[in-house]
Amino acid sequence: MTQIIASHASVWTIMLPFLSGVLCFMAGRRIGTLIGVVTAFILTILTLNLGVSVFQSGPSRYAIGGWSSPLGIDIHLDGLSVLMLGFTAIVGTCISMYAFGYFKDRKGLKKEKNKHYAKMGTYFWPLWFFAWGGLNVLFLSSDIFNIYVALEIVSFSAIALVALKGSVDALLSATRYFFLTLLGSLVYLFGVGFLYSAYGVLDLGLLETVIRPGMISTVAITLMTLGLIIKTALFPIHFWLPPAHANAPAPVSAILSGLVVMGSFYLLVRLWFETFTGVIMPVAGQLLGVLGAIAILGGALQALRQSRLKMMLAYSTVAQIGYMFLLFPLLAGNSIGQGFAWGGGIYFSISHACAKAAAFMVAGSIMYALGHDRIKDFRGLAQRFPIGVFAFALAGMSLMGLPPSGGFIGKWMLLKAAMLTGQWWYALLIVAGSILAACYIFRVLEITLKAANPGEKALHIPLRMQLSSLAMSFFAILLGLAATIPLEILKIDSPVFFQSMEGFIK
Amino acid sequence: MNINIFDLLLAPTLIFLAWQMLRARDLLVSIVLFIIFGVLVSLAWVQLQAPDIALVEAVIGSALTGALFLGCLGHMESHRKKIVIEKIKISKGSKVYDCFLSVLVISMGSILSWSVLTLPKNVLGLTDKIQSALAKSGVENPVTAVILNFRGYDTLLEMGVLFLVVVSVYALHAIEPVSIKIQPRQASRVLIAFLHILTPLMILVAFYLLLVGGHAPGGAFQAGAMLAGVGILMLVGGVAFSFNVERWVLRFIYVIGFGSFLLIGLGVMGGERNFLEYPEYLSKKLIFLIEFLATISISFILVTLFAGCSGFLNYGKSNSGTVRGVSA
Amino acid sequence: MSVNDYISVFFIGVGVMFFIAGILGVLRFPDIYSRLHALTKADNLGLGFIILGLALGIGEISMALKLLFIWVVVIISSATSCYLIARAALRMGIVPWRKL
Amino acid sequence: MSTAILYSITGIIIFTVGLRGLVIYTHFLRKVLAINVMGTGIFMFLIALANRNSNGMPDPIPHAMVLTGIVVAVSATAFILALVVRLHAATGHTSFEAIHNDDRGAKL
Repeated sequence: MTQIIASHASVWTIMLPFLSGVLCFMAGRRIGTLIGVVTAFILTILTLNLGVSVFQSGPSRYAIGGWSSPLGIDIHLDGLSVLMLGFTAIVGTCISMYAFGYFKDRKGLKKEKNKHYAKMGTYFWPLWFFAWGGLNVLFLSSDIFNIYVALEIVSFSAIALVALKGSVDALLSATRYFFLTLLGSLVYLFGVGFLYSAYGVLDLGLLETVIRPGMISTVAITLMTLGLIIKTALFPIHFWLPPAHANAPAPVSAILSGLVVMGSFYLLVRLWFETFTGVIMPVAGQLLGVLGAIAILGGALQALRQSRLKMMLAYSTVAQIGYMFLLFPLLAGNSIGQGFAWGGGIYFSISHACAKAAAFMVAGSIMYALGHDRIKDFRGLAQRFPIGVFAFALAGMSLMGLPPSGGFIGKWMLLKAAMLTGQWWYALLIVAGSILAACYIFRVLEITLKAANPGEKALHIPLRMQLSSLAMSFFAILLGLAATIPLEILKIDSPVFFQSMEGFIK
Repeated sequence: MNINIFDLLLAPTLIFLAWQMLRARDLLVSIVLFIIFGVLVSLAWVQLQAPDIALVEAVIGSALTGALFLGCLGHMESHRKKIVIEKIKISKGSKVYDCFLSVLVISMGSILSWSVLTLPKNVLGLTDKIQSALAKSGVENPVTAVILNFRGYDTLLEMGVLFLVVVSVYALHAIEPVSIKIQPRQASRVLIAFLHILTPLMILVAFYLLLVGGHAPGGAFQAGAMLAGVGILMLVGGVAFSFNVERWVLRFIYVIGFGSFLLIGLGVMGGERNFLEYPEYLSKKLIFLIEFLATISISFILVTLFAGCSGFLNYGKSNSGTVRGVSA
Repeated sequence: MSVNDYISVFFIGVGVMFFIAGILGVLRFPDIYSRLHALTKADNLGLGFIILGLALGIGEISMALKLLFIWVVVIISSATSCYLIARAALRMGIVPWRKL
Repeated sequence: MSTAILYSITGIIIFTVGLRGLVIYTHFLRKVLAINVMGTGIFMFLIALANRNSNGMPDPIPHAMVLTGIVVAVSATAFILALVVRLHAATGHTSFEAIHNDDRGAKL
């Protein structure tokens, strides 16, 4: 384990969101919005800086309170955590810019309705920054109980954001989300309890050294995995996700589908492939793979049946979560494909965050202007809202996995891993899922490309919203063009077997 | 440690209470059983040599949570103008489902229990390490040392959770003007007299708990919850006081606990000194300052949370009973 | 065991008797008002005896004062809550029981 | 059998009782009660096993964890109850089933 002391910059990336969340709450909407946008940019710069320093000097740890790990809590920085941190910052900045336009006073709206948006804007910023801060705590913490608290922060703020709209649908999906996510965290906490009573340490790095296969370890990892699966909304516990993601205001949908999902998935990956490597049985990985497979097909089929765009995107998230879980069976076997599986799974989750955030932003812009998101009424949208449809098409490319997008790289690596480990059925599944994804994306694009009815003018959407969704979708494509940089970062202190990937990266 | 007869009686009673609480026909009975359950659980904490947790359980886990439930139930019933008649219903309506679930849950419980029996008899733990580091922590009570120094980061985030929830409760009522309203009914004279005695007493007790936290069970959460109890009594009894979140003073009070902890943590950082690493000569004072400010925040936050789920937080049509601007 | 201990056990025993009587009253009395009556009176007295017994058993002035303080607070709060419950019951229209 | 084992198994049973209640009962308040019961079960498990040191000193780390857990639990309870109250005010119902059935009735 590396013992280089990290700079205080890592603390700032965690604490700055909380600090500005508090300031946003104190300052009210107008100043709060400004604080929010400025913080988002500062955070991006900070995390990029942190990424560079990790890239140059390798992984590091930071002892909070000066008590290092068994007694206190450590922050650890390695390739995976810095990558997650960085993409949260990039996606988060785009979402912040988008929200900057979204919650502004709107022309042509009734005064009351505008007041509603103003109130939503007031509370959006503190809640969003607490979610962001919670995610940063989660990515950097190396203490399993500290991670529990971080998970609770993320879920509470996510639930409050879902309920922000105040409509019955929003309240209902927030309540359902709440019960499930709380169940998930309690089950996770039980797993933490088992681990601590068996080994007497909470630090991930120390646990890795003392953990032994056996009844207790199996029970603990099973409980923690169950809890995190509930939180990530893998099939069969996915039913809460679509209403929650679809009924929220657009920036919130982007946060949930893009970032919050990534948080619990990240933790699961870290637990499975760093801490519990010796404990996990291959059959468990296969089980998660089967669930993922059902999620891919079921989610995509459900997405095809939806008549509302946001609902369709939410079901698409269910399917894409399935792809992320293919990482587990592909990695469980000990062979040459593991590097591809590891890289592919992580890469897929990152590019999904970018693409899905972009798609939800466009869907939100359309709702903003049209007041609805019924797909069948999208006729002529390509003429009336060209930037949005273009951004949606780019994001769609990544969701389908067309080259040269980030989604393509992720899927390609997973495919390669499936072939190399001899599990060809997963390769078939990946292809089938992509075809289904193409169906639901092209269904939307086809309608928007039809000629507009005469007399319909261009949509009036604030430029900030248009540009931020466009930037987000460019990122989703850029991830495909410049795949080496994220993969190189991922390699730093990576737990698995990157040697086999050397050739691919170069 | 050997088992005694008290434990053998208490443990099954707790299980029985939990079971009865969830299946009681009347929700009010369920909630009362929940409060009793909480009190008995705090007895179990005493048996398990955890007086700190016994205090918190009695004050927060049982009393305050019970008040939240009672407030919520009472509000929902009054809101409907008729008592909510609620039958115990099984979700999917079938006995088969219940049986299946019970089998699942029982097998889960047995696997977990069985694995407890395989636990090593005597675990390393961190007791010795904590004892040796205690001198440097600025407090003598090991639990307080863990909470505010060794694992102060957790506690900081926990204050963050409390603050976050108060923001969320306000956000739930975001569409309408928000302020805490008092019940239009007249306060009882006896209750007011009681509050006249109780309020100074509780402030005294809270302060005692705060001070004693350094070397004996007690601390900010217990003290804050004590003060919150007085606030809740005032609210329920109809004593005139009201909050208005539009005023910055109230928002500042919500923020001060979490905010000051955060700023102190960042303030001591620099050079060789890490985040939340208090200088040794200052650590006692800084910990007390953090706890003191946290107590104030916690008490107001808890009262607001109670108000939020028992209808004292104003929402819907603006109520004529609302008193605005009377300072808290 | 010293004489002091015997006295202390005796007082605690008396207190427990009062508690038992109070519980019997709650279970057997006919209406809410008489039950409240049984509960507050018997329990306050019972608690008083138990605290007296404990104070004698400990034999420390500061502890005894703390115990006394607990008793006073319990008496005040039980009087108040008993009054509030009775008032709520009256307002709900529950008529006090009378012997037929 | 020692006190630690007794209470840790009691904690597990309380957790499972709560889990069953959470799934099976429909009323929101009962579900929230069940979540609190589950939490208490976990806390009891942690504290019980913190108490099995041979030197008789309980381990303070689980105590701190449980203190944090109790505060998080009360925050969660307050939050969900506020949600439930709002939902009740908007729909007049107190369970997913009732709201769902009502919805269908309105559409027909």
